[in-house]
Amino acid sequence: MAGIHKVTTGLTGLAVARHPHQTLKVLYGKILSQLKKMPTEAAYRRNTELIVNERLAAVTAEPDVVKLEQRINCGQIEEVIIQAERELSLSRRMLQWKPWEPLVGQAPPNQWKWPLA
Amino acid sequence: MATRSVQQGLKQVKPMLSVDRTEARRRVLNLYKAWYRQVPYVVKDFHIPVTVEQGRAKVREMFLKNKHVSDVRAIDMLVIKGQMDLVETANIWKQRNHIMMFFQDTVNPKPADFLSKFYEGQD
Amino acid sequence: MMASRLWRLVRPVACNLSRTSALNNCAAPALSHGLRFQTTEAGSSKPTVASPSPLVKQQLTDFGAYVAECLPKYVQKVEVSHHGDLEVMIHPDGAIPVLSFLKDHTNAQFVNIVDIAGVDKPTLENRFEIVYMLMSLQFNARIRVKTYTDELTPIDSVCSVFQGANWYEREIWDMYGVFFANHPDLRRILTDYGFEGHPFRKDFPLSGYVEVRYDDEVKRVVVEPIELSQEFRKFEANTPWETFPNFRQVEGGETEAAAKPEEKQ
Amino acid sequence: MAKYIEKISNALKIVKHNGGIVGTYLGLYRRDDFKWGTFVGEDKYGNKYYKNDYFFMGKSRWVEYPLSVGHDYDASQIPSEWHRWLQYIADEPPTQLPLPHRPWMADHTENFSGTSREYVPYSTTRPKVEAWVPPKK
Amino acid sequence: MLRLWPLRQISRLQNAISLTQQACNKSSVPAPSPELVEVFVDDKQVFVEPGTTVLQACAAAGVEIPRFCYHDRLSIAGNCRMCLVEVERSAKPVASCAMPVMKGMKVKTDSPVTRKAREGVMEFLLVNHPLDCPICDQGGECDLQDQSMAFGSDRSRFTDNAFTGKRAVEDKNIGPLIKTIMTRCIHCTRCIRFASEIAGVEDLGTSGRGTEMQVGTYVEKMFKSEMSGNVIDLCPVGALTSKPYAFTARPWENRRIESVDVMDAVGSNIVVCMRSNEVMRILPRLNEDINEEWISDKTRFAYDGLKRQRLTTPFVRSGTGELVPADWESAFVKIAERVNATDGDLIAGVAGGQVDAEALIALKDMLNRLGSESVCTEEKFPMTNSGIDFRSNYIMNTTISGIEESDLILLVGTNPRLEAPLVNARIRKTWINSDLCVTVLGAPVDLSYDYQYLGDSFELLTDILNDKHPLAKGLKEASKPMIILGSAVLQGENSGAILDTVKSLSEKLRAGSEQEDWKVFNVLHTQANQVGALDLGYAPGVDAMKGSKPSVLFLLGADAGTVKREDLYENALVVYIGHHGDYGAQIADVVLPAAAYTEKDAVYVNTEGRAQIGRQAVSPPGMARQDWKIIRALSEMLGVTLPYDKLSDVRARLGEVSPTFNHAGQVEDAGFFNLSDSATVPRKESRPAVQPLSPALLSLRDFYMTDPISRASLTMAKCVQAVDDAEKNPYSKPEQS
Repeated sequence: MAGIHKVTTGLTGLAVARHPHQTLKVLYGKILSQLKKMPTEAAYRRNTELIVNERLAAVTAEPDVVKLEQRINCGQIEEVIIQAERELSLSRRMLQWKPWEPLVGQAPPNQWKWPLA
Repeated sequence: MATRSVQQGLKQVKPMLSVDRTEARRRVLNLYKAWYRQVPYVVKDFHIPVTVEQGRAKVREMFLKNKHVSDVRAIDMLVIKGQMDLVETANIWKQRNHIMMFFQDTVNPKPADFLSKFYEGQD
Repeated sequence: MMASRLWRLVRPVACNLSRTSALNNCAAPALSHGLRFQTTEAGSSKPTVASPSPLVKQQLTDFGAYVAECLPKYVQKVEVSHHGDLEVMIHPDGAIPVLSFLKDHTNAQFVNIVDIAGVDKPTLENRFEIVYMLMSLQFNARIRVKTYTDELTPIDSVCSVFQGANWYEREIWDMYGVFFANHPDLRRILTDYGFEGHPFRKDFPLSGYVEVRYDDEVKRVVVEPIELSQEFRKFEANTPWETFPNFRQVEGGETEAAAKPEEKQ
Repeated sequence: MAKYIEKISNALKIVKHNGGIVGTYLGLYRRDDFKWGTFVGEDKYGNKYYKNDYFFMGKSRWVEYPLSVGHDYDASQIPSEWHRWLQYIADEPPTQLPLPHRPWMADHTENFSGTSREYVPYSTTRPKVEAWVPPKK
Repeated sequence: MLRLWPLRQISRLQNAISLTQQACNKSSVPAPSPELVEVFVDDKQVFVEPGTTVLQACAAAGVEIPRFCYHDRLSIAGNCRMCLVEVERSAKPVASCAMPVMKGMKVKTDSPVTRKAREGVMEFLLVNHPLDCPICDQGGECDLQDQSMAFGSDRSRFTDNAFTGKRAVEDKNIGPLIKTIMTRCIHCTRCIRFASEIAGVEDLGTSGRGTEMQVGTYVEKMFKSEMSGNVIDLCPVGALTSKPYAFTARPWENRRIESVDVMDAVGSNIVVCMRSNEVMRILPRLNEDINEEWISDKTRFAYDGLKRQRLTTPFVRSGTGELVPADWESAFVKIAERVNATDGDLIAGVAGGQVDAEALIALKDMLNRLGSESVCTEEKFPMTNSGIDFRSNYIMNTTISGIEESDLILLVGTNPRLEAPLVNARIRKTWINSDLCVTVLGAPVDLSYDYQYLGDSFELLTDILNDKHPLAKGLKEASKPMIILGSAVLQGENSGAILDTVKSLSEKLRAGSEQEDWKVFNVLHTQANQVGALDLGYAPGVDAMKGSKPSVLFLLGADAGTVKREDLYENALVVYIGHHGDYGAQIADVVLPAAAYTEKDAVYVNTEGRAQIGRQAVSPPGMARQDWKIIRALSEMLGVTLPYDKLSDVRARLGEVSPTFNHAGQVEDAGFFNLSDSATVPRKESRPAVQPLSPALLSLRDFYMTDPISRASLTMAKCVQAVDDAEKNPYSKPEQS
C-alpha cells in the first residue's frame, strides 16, 4: 500500500501529518533533553525515557508509516505525535512540580478508611 | 525559639485569599463600598418598593450580621460569596423576588408569650 | 482515492488484531490493551455480579504502583476495590500534577474527565472528599483520583488541565461549598439566586431552611422560613440482617494495590 | 374607480346589515369589526350566526352574541353543534343538518371560570379525625 | 386439641384446710445451688446453670439463634426446627431450643452443617408458605422474611411438578380483632401455647397431622380472651394479623413512640405507631415489672376511638341552649365573666380517671388561686379517718411483679381479669409456676385459673378478721399473703367499712409476718391516674363537692356521669375540658377541646404508685390543645396566672407536691404503715350500705367499653357485638358467671 497518499485520519480536528518521522524525532529529542534535566533516579524520567527511546528507535528504524504505526501500536501516527506533544508539555511542567520529591504530606489518620465507623 | 514552637503548634493552613486580617478587612470594606454604590442601581433596576436608604441599611445589616467572624479564611469565604451575590445582582441575573428575599417582608414574627402561642397553636 | 477509503475500512481491524500480540511490547507496566477483550466467563457462579478477572486486577494493581512510583510527592495510597476499580488517593496539593500526569503521560492517556464528585464525611478532620473520575479511551480504562479538603481550604481548580471540569467544579462549589482556586468562572450552577447554604452537606437538613411560594398580595415569589405543614416522613430502614449481627458476613473488602514508594525502599 | 364604488357599496351593505348608522357604530363596541352577511340561524341561547363568503375563510362565518349578555360574551357560550359549523368542522349548519340528540347528552353550559359559579376543587378524602357534633336540643 | 403444657392438677384446691396444710408443708429451704456447666459456643467458653437449653446458652454467649417456635415466655415446643445447631460428637444437628446443655458441650452456631440445616429447614418451610409478602401485613416485621434473607438459600428449587399448587388452608374467623390467613401458618404453635398458658383460654389448637395439620378453633368460634391481640405479635409470620390495622400501614413507615396506656390502672407500657399524624396501631413495650410483653385488647385496639367523637373546637352554649363552635378567646372570655363574678367557695373542679398529672396539678393550682379548695376525682375512695394522707392506703403496695413471690392471694370484690388483665395474667403465671392459692370474696367470675370462692358478703370479711373463718388460719400461715381490694366495691355508700376491715386484716397479717418488708395490703384501681390524683391531694368522690352546690364547675375529663345539673347551683356554669364528646361535654356550657393520651407528654401514676411518662405521638386534632396548657392559658384570662410556661416547669411543680413524680418509671414506696394504722380511728358505721362485694365488670362483654375512648371506638363496639353473638353460638363454652 505504500505510495498511496493518505487523505484523512478520520478523526475530527486531526490533520494528516506530512512528515511524521521528522516531527516525531524533533519531539522525542525535545522530550529527552527535558528529561535530562531531571534527577536520574526519578521514576518518571526513567519510565518516560524507556518509552521515548523505544519509540524513537522504532521511528528511526521503520520508514514506512503503516508499519511504524503497527510497531508502535498506539493508534495512528498523528495520534502518536499528539501523545509526544503532550508528553513534552508534561515533562516541561514536571520540571517545575518536581514530583520525584518525597511526599508533601501524609493524609490525616482515617482519611481513607472506609467504612467510617 | 519559643515563638517557633508556638507557630508549630498552630495549624499551618493554606490561605484562601488574604494572608492576614488587615488584608481581609480591606477586602470586606471594598466589597461593602461596592454594594453601597450598587444600591441605587438595584433599587432602580428592579423596581423594588424600597428606598435607597433602606437598601443601604439592609446592606449594612447583612454585613453586621457576620461581624463576629474573626477567622481570616472564613471572612474570605464570606467575601467571596458576597462578591458572587453582587455580580448576580449587578448583572440582573437575579429577579425582583431574589432581591426582596433580603427584606423578608411577608414573614410574620412568631408569637412570644404563652397566651398568643396558645392561640396560634405553636410551641 | 478509492484505495485510501478501502484502507480506512481495513485498518481498524488490522490494528486490533495486531494489538493482541503486542501485549508484552510495552516498555513499562502500562494499562494493557487486553482489557477490552475481557468478558464475563460463561457459567460463572454469580451471573449478576461481574467480578473482574485476576488478570485485570493485576494490571490495575501494576498501573497503580506505576503511578505511585512516578509521583511519590503526591500519591498517598493506591487501592483496587473488589469490583475492579483503581483508586489513587492523593494530597490536595497534587490535584493538577497528578491529573496532568494521567492525562498527558503516554502510558496513561486519561484524556476524558467523566465526572468530579464530592463526598461529605462530617466526622473527619478534612470532611470533604473530591473524587475525579477519568477515562482513557486509548486503553479502555477508568481511574478514580481522590483527594480531600475542608470547608475553608481552597483546592486547585483543574480547569487548566481539563476544560470539562469547569461545570463539575461549579457544581461541587454549589453543593458542598468547596472553593476552587483559580477557577475561571466559579459561581452557583444549580441553586437559586440568593439561596444560602450548600445542600449536599450532611448537616444540611433534608427539608432545607426555607420554603418558597407565590404570594398573591405582593405579586411575587416569596421565601419564608420553613414550616412543615405536612409531616416529614422518616422510614425505619433497618435491614433484616441487623437482627442477626453474628451471622452477617462481609465479602472481601479492598485490596491495597501498592505500598507507598517510601515504604518499599 | 370601481374600487371606490365597491367600497361604498360594501359600506352601504354594512349599514344595512347592522340596521342603520347608529347600529353600526354600537356594533363596533361588541364586534370591533364591520361586516355584512346572510343570516344562517339562531340557537336557543340567542346567538345569531352569519356567513359571507366574500371574506376569506376564517372570517367568513361569525356569531353575534345576544344583547342580553352585554359585554360578557365568551366563545364558550356557543353550543357544540354551532361550534362545529363555526369552526369549519362541518359545512352544513345545524339548521340544515341537525345532529342526532342522544339521551346522555348534557345541556350546553358556558365556561364559568373566573365567575362566582366557577368550579373549585375540594378534597374528597375523609378527615382523619371525626369531630363530635353536639346533640341538637 | 393439642395440649402442650402440663397444667397443674386442678382439683388441688378443695378447701381452706388443705390449703393451710400445703402452706405448712412447703419446704422453705432452697436447694443448694448446683455447679455451673461449662459450654463452648463457637469456641467461646460460657458457664450456665444446668438445665438451661443450648439456645439460652448461646444467647448468654451473645449468639442469637434463629427460631420460630421458641419463645421466652412460652413452653418449649421444638417443632419448627429452625434452631438446629451442630454439636460436636453428635450424629445430627440438634434443636437447640429443646436440648439441655451438657458438660463440655461444644456448640457450633455458624458451621457448614448448621448453615446447611437452616437452609434446608427454611426451604421446607417456604415450600408451603405463600410468597405474598407484598400484600402481607407482616411484611417488614416478619420473622420468616428476615430469617430467609439471613439464612435461606438465595434461589428457589421449588417446582410444582404435579401442578397442584402450594398448600392452601381455609381462613378462620376468630373474632373482630384477629385476621387469619391460615395458608401462611408455619405451625409454630406459639398462638396455641399463648392461649392455653398465658391467656388461659383453651380455644386454639391443631387438628390433622403432616400436611393436613391446621391451627384453629375446630368449630368456628370467637377467640374469647381479653388478651387475644398478643397472638398477633407472637405470630412469626403473617398468619395472624390485626384486623383493624389490616392494609393500613407498613412497619417501616411508622414512627414508634414509647408511651403509657390509660385504659386501666396498670399503666401498661406501649409503643404507639404513628404515621402522618395518625395513630396506626398500638403495640406492647417490654416492661418486666408491669406488663411483661403483653397488653390487653382494650389497650391494643381502642385507638380508633381516638379518631371518633373528638372535640376539635371549643364550644360555647348559646342563648338558645345549643352548643355552638367558638374560638378559644371567646370561650375564655365567657368563663372569665362568670368566674370573676363568683365567690371562690362556689367554684369547684372534678377530674376524671384518665387525666394526666400535669392537668391535675394545673387545675388544682388554678382553683386554689381562685380561692377554692373543692377539687375532687370522680372515682370514690373512702375517706378513712386517717384520710388519704397515707399513700399505703390506696396503692398496690406489693407491686405487680410482687405477685410472683406471693403464695396466697385474697381477692376482695375485684375481677382482675377484666379490671386489670395484666395483673390477672401475672396471677395466672404465678399460679402455674408455683403453689399459689387464690381465694375470692366477691363474684364467682371466670378468672382463667382455679380459686376458692368464699362468698360475697361483708360478714365473711369480718369473720376472717376475727379468726372465725378457716381462711384466717391459712392467711396467717402463708409466708407472703396478698389481699387485693378492688376499687369497684368502694363506690357504694359507707364503703369505708370494707376498706377499714381489709386494712385491719392486712395490718394484722403484716405485723404477724416474719417477712419484714412484705406489705399485704393492695388496692386495684380501675382508673389510670386515680393514684396520681390522690397523690396530688384531690379529694376522692364528688359528694363533698355536691354539698357545696357550686356555681362554677370545671369538669376535667370527667365523663363517668357522677355529676348532674341538679347537683349544682341554679344556672351554674359548667366548663368541660376533655377530648371526647361524651357525658361531660353534653352537660357543659363551655367545652374546651383537650388532648387524648397519645397527644401529650404526660405523667400517669398506676395502681402501684408508679409514675410513668407517656410521650406525645400525634398532635391534638383541630384546635384542641394540651390540657395543662388550656388551664394555664385560662388562668391568665382569669387573672391568676399560673407560674409555669413550660412542661419542665409543670413537672418541677409536680415534684414539689409529691415525690412520686420525681422518679418516673419507679415505684415510690409507701411507708408509715404503723403510723397509718395507729392514726386510723374506728369509724361509726360498721357495715357498707350496699351488700354484695361484687366487682363492676363481670363478663367479657363489660370489658370492652369502659371509658370515653373505648366507648367511641368502633372496634370495641364490634367486640361487644361479637361476644353477644358468641353467646348464641351453640359450640362456644358458656361463660361461668
